[in-house]
Amino acid sequence: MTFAERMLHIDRRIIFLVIGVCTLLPLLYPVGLAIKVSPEVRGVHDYIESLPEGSVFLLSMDFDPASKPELQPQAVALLRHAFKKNLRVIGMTLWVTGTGLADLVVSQAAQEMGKVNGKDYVFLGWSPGVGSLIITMGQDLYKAFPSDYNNQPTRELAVLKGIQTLRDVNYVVSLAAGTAGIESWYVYGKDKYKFELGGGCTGVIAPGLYPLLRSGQINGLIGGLRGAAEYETLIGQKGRAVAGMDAQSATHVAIIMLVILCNVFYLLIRTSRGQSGQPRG
Amino acid sequence: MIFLRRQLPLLITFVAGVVFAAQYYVPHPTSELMLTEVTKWLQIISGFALVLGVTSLFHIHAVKIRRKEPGWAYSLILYGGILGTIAAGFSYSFTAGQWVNGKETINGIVTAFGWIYSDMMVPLQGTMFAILAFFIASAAYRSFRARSREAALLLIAAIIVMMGRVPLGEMLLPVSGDVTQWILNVLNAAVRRAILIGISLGAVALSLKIIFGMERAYLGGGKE
Amino acid sequence: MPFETLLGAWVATGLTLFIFTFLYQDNPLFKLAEHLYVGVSVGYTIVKVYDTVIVRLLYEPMVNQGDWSLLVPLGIGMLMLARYFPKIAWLSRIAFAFIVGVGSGLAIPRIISSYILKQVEDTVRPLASLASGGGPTFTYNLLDPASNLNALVLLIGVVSVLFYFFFSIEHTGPVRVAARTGILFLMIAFGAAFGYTVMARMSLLIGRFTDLIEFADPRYGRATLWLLLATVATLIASGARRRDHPPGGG
Amino acid sequence: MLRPLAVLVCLCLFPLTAPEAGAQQAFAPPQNLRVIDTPSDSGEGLTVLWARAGYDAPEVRYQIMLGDGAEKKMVAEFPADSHYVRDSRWPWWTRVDRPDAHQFNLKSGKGLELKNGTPYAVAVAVVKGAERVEAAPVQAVPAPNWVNWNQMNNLLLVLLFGAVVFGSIRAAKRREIFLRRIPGLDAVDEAIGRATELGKPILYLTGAGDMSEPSTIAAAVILGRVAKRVAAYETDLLVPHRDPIVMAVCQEITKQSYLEAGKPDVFREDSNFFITTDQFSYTAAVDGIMLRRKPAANFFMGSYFAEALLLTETGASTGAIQIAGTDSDHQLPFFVTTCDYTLIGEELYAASAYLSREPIQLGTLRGQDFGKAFILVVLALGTLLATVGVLFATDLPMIVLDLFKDLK
Repeated sequence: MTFAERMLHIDRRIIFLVIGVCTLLPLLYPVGLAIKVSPEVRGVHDYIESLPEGSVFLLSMDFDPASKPELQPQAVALLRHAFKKNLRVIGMTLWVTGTGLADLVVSQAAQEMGKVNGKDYVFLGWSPGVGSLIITMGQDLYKAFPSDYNNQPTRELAVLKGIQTLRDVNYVVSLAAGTAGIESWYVYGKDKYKFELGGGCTGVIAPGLYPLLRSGQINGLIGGLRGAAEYETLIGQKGRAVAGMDAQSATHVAIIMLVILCNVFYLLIRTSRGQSGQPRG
Repeated sequence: MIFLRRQLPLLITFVAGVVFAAQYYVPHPTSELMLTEVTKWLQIISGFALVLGVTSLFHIHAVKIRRKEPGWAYSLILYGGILGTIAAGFSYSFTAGQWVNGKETINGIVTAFGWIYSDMMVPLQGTMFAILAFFIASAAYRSFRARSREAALLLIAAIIVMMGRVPLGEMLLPVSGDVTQWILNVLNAAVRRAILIGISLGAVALSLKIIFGMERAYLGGGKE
Repeated sequence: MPFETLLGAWVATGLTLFIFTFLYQDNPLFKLAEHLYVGVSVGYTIVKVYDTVIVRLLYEPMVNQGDWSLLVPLGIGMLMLARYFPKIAWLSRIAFAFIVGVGSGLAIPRIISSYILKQVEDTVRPLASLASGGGPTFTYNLLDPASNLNALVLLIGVVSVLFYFFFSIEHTGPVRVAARTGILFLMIAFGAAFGYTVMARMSLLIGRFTDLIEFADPRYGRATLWLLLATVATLIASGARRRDHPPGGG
Repeated sequence: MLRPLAVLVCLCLFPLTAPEAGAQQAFAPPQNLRVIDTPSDSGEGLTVLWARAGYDAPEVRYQIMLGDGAEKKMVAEFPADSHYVRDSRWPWWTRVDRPDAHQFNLKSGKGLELKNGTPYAVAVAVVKGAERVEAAPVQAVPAPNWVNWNQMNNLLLVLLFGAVVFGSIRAAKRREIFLRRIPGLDAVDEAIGRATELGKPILYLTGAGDMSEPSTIAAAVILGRVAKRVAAYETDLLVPHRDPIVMAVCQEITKQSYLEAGKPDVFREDSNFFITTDQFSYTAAVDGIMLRRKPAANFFMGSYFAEALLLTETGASTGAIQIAGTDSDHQLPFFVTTCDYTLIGEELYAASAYLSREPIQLGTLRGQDFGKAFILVVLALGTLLATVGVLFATDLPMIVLDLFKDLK
């Protein structure tokens, strides 16, 4: 076995170690590289910025703990922005296992900004059905959620005054970790009930949402931790996402190095085989 | 009996499918009211379906424990996890002074159920997926080779996007940010759009076949 | 610091480390954490479904508002459970027939509208635009997604990828060229997705490491460090046992 | 039905870029004010129409006044060069006025309330600086409608596509229909051949889905083909499962394949086996199998989630030939990079239809091909027409383009 071959078949646990170190070091010793804001993220930010005080903003946190590191910073940044603009905030989730997380995010952000539950914001919790849930909300919000997460009858909440269906909501943002999320909100919601829709999502599903972004079906897209970091930069409150970007930089560059190394070794093997007349692998 | 077992479900599917497809084109309040009512029902029924999904898990692990198959102790842990969580979900919170009833927090006080959620479920699920970070790196190192023109293209696109998405990459190669934007907005969007159109045609064809009784796999099992 | 917070930190750290041991090899600690994870998430779902569906959507509206029409979905839901009784298992088909029927019906026009018409509408763009002076012109700014050049590239991409997924004609001649172009587009999109996903997965790792770093603090009794030692010790011990008694199978 | 036709005729007969509506710059109230119940809606909406005027400019503003008998209040105000019929996103077949007239829709919601069956008086005023003139109010009654004519193109497409799919299925039942060769299937044979040479087993996974998912069905069909080859070569086959029902089905299929290959004696009941339903224990177990038994070929067919990379990366590390086929597009990049051959998306269904020769599958595939061909033609023709529209500054191409717009 040549050197290149041995390097290509190196124990993967060594690579695991490299990645572990590249993540850990920047977290312990942050650098703080500047972050450029993309038009996709600006789309969501500017729309919230343009909403007059008292407008209704619905944040659907459609993710579970597996995507917490990516989507929680987005949720926190969006809520801070919405609360600062004095919008009426409705929180909810389409993912049952995300309920606890969503509750925590909303109540913490509200506490931080001095907002009152039931008056400035409400957390509706989870309800089953995805598509049928969104349609029911579009027809009659109070049928879909007779009571909120804290068992308060929704009809009596001050924050929901004058809101009957999704048609009365000014802006919906879905933070999605999968198909029950932005797509569902568009197909079963915006398509018919005509609220403006924005999205935030994990890096895994972000590329798949660009057709919807281009056609204006969503007016902005916050993609992954980078998107969250951009949003934090836009509202001038740096948080977990910005802090994580240094580690992202390090691991990304490490992976790029690995890819290049892999190809160098691969080419070495190919050329040496080509010379010795062996069949190509 | 044969009618009840075989034709009736097909008839129900047909009627429900046609009525709710047609509903889309009928804006009258009567039709909207029907939609509200039935989607609300569907919401409740999908709750039952969720329970149905987890029960097979109960069954499989019960068998494992009964037969003392290898690793049955793990099945016991699984059962412990289920029952413990349910018990916590319906326990009484003395600090909050009321029943928990599936609430993670009551007036800001974390319940036992909330504790299980944030200190067990969140780290467990989060770490499960975090493992993938290591594997993606190892896959990049060991499989990401420019074996052909196609593979080389994939590789270059991946590297550019990786550069363009992180501040350090943009610093090292300033053009990568703009190129990434272009790849995502134009090339990627084109492909995703074509795939979306293809998948949607497939989904519509499947739905039509279901409504007209040509596709019956959803009725479960081939045995009549 | 309250006792439950401290305990929570230790439990969370321990479970995180147990899962990470999978990177070394499959082992009992990983299996334990893994099964606990499945158990807890199933338990959680059951509690939430009960609280939301049975209590909030069914019981309360029926009893408090007298909405007895909800007996219908309750009945259909019960039919689903008939699956467990072989004699009447066929009843569950009625429930499935209803759900699948309504679901398919709802989906058809909405898919056509959002994923076909809307996508076609946005792809069909003029390959010329009006200049500020009034005459037609061709804009070729690559950075503007709405420029004519990008509209053309997008059109070529959509068309060629659609060609690749044609199955009833042989890929020869011009079709072959189109399909080959399609595969090049596909590869670029996959590469972009791979690159983007790296960020997603790394974020998860960063999230877990942030917690581990926090719990390594003396306030939490340095949970991370102690548990890390304990985990490594267990791994070594179980590794030694495995060498003595190689596992039979499974 | 006659109205759309009439509109079409009008569109063709009259030039679309209308003459300047009177060259007079005099400040007259809006002309030809009409107020009608908004067609094709669920009620609670009125549509206000009035002629375009010579003074339409950004600095001039229109005001919509709404009164329900007692008082009259302003409900909307906008620049005079906006809200034309052509901006309304109504297709030509439901337009109620010429494209250059003004149109404004009043709809209940967001602070405005209109009741069905109640007459309302609507007036339009025009404001320029300190000047303000108002047209005489017109009465109308909002009412709900039974059909949304705007969406008839959607319905038409559903019917058309349905007819094509069912037609193709019927055709497939009567005669053989052509399907191109799927290159991935040759790779399957090659991989099996290599496993036989090496005397190592073959690992086949059917994915995470249950039997109701098309990808799982396709995976089961392809398993039949693989099993047949494997039986002929008498190679070991390992099929670990995540769903008990899928396992039962696959067991039957495997048995049948061995029979067809004339080797029922070498069929082993336990080549299909169940591991567990949950994602990561299953993955850990399969990874274990790969590391211990070192299969020569790994097949990943069906739908996959995050576990895909854990499986294929481990498989690649053992040096196995890997062939994947999935419609889970979010996992495709990982399959493509770590596997030797990947059936992408619909190719998986096509491969299964190609192998099974079942008329319903073949017909559906053919029907979808027709659908794609139709969309290709629309894309090409549409782009051409849209470009012509810009080059010659005409609205005429809209007659075709409107048919392929998503309108409400």
